[in-house]
Amino acid sequence: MSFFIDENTKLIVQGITGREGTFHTEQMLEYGTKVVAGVTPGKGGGEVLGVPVFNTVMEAMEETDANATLLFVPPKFMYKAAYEAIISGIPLVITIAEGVPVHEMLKLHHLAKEKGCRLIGPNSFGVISPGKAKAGFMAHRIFMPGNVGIMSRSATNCYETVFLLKQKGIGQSTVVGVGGDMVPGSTFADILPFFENDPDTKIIVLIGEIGGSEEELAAAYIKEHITKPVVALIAGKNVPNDTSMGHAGAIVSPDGEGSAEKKEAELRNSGVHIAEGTEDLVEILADLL
Amino acid sequence: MSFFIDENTKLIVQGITGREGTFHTEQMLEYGTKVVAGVTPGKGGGEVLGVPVFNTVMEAMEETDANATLLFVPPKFMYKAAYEAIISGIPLVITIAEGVPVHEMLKLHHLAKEKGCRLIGPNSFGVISPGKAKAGFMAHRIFMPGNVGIMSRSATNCYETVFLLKQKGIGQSTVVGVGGDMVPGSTFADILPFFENDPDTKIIVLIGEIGGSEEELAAAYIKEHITKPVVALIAGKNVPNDTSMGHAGAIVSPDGEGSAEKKEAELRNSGVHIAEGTEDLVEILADLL
Amino acid sequence: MKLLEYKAHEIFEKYDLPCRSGNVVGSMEELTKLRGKMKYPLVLKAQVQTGGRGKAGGIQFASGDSELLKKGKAMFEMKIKDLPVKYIFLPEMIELKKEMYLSFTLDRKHKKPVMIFSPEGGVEINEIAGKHPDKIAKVLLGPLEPLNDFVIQYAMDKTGLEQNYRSDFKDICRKLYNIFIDMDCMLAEINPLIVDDNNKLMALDGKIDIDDNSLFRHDDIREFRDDIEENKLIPEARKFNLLYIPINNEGNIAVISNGSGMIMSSIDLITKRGMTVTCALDLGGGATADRITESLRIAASNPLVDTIFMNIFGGITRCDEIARGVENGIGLFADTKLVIRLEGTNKEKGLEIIAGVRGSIKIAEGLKNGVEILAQELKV
Amino acid sequence: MKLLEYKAHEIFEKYDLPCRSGNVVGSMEELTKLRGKMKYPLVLKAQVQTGGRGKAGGIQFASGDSELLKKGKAMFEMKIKDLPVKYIFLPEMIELKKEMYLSFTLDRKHKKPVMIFSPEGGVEINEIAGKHPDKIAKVLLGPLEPLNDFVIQYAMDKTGLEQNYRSDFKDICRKLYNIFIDMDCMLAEINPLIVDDNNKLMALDGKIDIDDNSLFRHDDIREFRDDIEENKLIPEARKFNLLYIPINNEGNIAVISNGSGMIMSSIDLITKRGMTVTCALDLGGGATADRITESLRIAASNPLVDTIFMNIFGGITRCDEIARGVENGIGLFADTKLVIRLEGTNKEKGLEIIAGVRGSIKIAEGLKNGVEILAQELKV
Repeated sequence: MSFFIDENTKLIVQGITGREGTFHTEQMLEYGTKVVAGVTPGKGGGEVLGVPVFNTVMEAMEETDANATLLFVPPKFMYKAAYEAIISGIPLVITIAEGVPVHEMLKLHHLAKEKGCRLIGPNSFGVISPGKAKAGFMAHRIFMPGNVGIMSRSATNCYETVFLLKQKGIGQSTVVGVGGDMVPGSTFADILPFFENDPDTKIIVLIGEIGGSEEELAAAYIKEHITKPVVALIAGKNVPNDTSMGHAGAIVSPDGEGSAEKKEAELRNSGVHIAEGTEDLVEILADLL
Repeated sequence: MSFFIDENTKLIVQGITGREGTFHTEQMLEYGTKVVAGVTPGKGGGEVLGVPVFNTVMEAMEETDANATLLFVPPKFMYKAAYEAIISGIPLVITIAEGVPVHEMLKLHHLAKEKGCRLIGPNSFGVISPGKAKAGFMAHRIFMPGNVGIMSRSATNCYETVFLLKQKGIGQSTVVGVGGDMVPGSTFADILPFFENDPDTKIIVLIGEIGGSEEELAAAYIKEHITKPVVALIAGKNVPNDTSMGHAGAIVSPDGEGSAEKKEAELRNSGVHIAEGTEDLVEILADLL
Repeated sequence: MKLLEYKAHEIFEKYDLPCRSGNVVGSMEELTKLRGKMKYPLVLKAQVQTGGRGKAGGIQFASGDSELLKKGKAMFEMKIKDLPVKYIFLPEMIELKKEMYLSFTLDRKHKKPVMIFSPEGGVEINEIAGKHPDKIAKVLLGPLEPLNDFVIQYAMDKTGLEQNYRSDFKDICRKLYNIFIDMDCMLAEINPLIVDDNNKLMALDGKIDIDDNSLFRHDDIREFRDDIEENKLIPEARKFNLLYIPINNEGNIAVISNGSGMIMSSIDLITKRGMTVTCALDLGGGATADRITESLRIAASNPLVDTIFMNIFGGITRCDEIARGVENGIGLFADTKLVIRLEGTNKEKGLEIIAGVRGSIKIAEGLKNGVEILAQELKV
Repeated sequence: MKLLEYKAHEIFEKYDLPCRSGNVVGSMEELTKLRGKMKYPLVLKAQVQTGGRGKAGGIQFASGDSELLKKGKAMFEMKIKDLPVKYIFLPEMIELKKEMYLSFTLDRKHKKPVMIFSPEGGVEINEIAGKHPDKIAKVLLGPLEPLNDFVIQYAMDKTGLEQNYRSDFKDICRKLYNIFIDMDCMLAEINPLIVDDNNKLMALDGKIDIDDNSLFRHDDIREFRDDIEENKLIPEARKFNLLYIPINNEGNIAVISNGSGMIMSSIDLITKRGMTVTCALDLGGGATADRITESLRIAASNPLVDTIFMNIFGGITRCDEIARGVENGIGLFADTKLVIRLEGTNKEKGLEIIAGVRGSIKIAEGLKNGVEILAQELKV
């Protein structure tokens, strides 16, 4: 029983009829994820890979008892699709789209909180609990079951870490793509309590990057509430200030707000182990286990 | 330490400059309630009974650390005032106004829940924890400290009960006016857990009436979660169906929904003692104590 | 405030919601003026605030002027469940292919608006729910959100509404919802929502019930309320900020009290003791001498009332003020028995004043005792 | 996307927000045409996407046509922090009684918009906060709520704004907020917000920064972006759905990778090893042969670049596809050294293809090893 998704999760794929949606639905089905419904407005009544397609999330939930949804919806339409999912009362929404307008994400972040919905992403690779289920587009072959819980703003740094872990025979309990956009639906601090309470997780990995203050907020939360060891990597420490990286969220203000130095200092101050890079991260993890 | 208000509560009175607002502020100050601020848009900068008046709830909170607000605002303007209070982030809002449009109350009911605000009323006499503080217009002289917790849709039936209790020397921990309008900010079921967890409360009194389904929802909650004895009175059992009483909420549908029979049956089924009238209620209470 | 059918249609028209239009007449004079101007056949629909008018003869058809006048005259002379027919609505006859049901109302349990749709309509919604449970979509709506398109889509998919009606349906749905919100409705219902000869959707009959507490912002509805109110004691009481509540069409007792809860408690105990309350007056807050006098006068003016039970429990109300109100008004209800229960500041002084008032006044100590005295007085 | 001042003023005018108007010219030809048509004195303001133009001579005054043309010419020939002056904004001089500050921006920590107001303005907000901490109102706004009147009231009360400016201020506040929302702003700032001779409020200078991710719905801003973009590799890369990121004005390494996180990790390790990355290319998802070729070509076309580090970690990416891209493009970057780290499906097949490509290509096993090879190649 993992905390976000597992073998009992009944997943909707919004945008299932699109190229990406169909391809990754097939991947997820292969992995054993219970994809029970697709939603594409205007395509209701059809089927994709044997999965029934509905016009609305409400009908999909009612007909299939779905309890989570994954959005393969372009950034322009993400707001509308996520809004529908949240208002329809589904408890978990995972969004993939990269580059969602920030004002829309401000709204969704708070809407999800107020309606009691767990929103993951956007610009996330999804969530995977290896061996149980995956909801996202991550290359699941590099993941394996184990007791390391990972959450990451970056997909590639996360893959790299998981890949190196595999070479050492270390697996993961749950891996969450927090997403690289400026305003995530769920922050590190929002997700930490789940790892803390998860009996499958022995050690927590936080892969952050420059920009924003999520790592600082996580540090404050860790200090107060987390008893499990935490290892962190902050990417981008050598990127000049005010340089806009591919991740909308990875930008240090001209005044230095969002710098790696501050993040690392605060995490260290909360007892978190700081890694210099992915290979270093894996070394530290192996030592701790 | 009572749960909604006590001697440490710092209260704002919205509408303090009105006739009712000023009169009852004086009464509350006399009773020992810490009324720290008044709010009347356009009257900011002044004073009433030595209490500073502000234009906005935000400024009143910032200047006085107020943590609760009581609205002596006419029903037409109640929505606006309560909306401001909730959005400004105050954790407790008590509203007196009778006959607030029901669509406005639907909004406020959910807004308060989503923003984490405890909304009491409208059409409520307020809240009193005898000997500690009162926030409302109740005639406090008939109340006395004790261990009976009361919540009531009706002010007069509550007064009558408290008056009879006083004759028997029985006091109250906290008395909450749930309010007689159709949509209360907080329902019986919302308030029950506070009484259950309140060390000052030994026994809980629920004074309900015909209409709606709050008593049924309370019965369901009591069955699952309440260990303290509960005594209930349902007023209006001999009022014909579809007759609109003074309380907007006290109306049984033509199809019988909201009838006293159903409410009493469900409460009884949850182990609640049912009283026939206020005098009977007080007899049962005296026996239980 | 339940609107009459013709008033609901007026609102539909204002919102450009397709509906069956028709004239409304309030007198034979107005009806006579329509001679030669109507398209036949048409329907005469008695406008009364009660159900079941069909069985009572409140719906008739006319195929020409003379039939219209004859049936109209009979209808204006008719009473339906004791209510006179003040208005007749005269819509044209319409050929219909299908009857559906659509409404927005309040779900008190969830504190949310609810949209109810069924492509099977024409009868009461409970009946539809019994016969076609799979053909009803009932959706709770967020009071903080607009009517989202996906809600309408869900309702259509769920009930399998035919494709060619969907565009009309969406439009009508949005308009009815706007009425529901803008007009502070407790209920906004179209039943039947019909499909006509040309496959167009149209409201054939509508019910609108408006929240009484919102009438301060709906001037026209407030005027309409006063126009159709049959019980003159209600507006009379309203003038003094009193609430007059008719309880039973029989009985001989009026209850006066300062709060809805106490009125209900009084009725409960009186009824239990085998007596019948015919009406009640709620004084609300601030029971001044003047308002006490007016409430006694109004209660006594109901011809059924021979006994008034006045139950005043005022924490900070001054009992001498109440007593003064009784004293001042005694001439206005001299033939009516009065049982008074008084509680509040200056109680002794109040009782003293009342003791000096001539007339049949009995004093009770508490509610229970008050009901006992009533029973003695009425020899029950 | 930080707009130039004149563009921000255009938006203010569109929203009827009182602001100092003025012509904008993009060439001496346009400036010359204004001869005889201007009211003097006026200001020449160089339009560049950077701060500190005042010190760099980017703000000048002219009292007549000849001075305007002379100073305009000098300004068009000027570079401010390496940026050419493509436009000059020519507002009239204004007498002002008072300078204030107003902005709406994002608070990333709370994920809410924030309104910042101070009746002391004219300098940077941090400076105001230092000097007059009691004269700043900073209010977090609910993203799900409109700009409520009580928020504006609070800001005015809190900072003690004079009564006679309040009506203007409320209006400007609402308009600036509408711009902030409608235009998807990261920042909408008026500084200084001035009081003029007639006690009217007016935006003297404004900054607007628009969310890049929202440009799909702001056609005019997208065009403006392309117009003022100086680095031609950025729009060139955009054509192939690649993201070109200038990192340093010096250095000789280009990093190509398929994700922002991996690019940052690469830069981190390369920098730590004492080398300098001058630019990076983010391939995003779907690294096909064609896009690999284009990315190599674009990176090599930066004259500073002599070495490319390509770090591809694709869980399901096919390495033979990547290798094909390298093979096809080799002619386009023959003089540039290439270090490749490849991970993914068909890795062996990919390495085989690359082994067959002529040119200075080194293969790395993992990121750390890749950085080591880079250091060897560059003899660091």
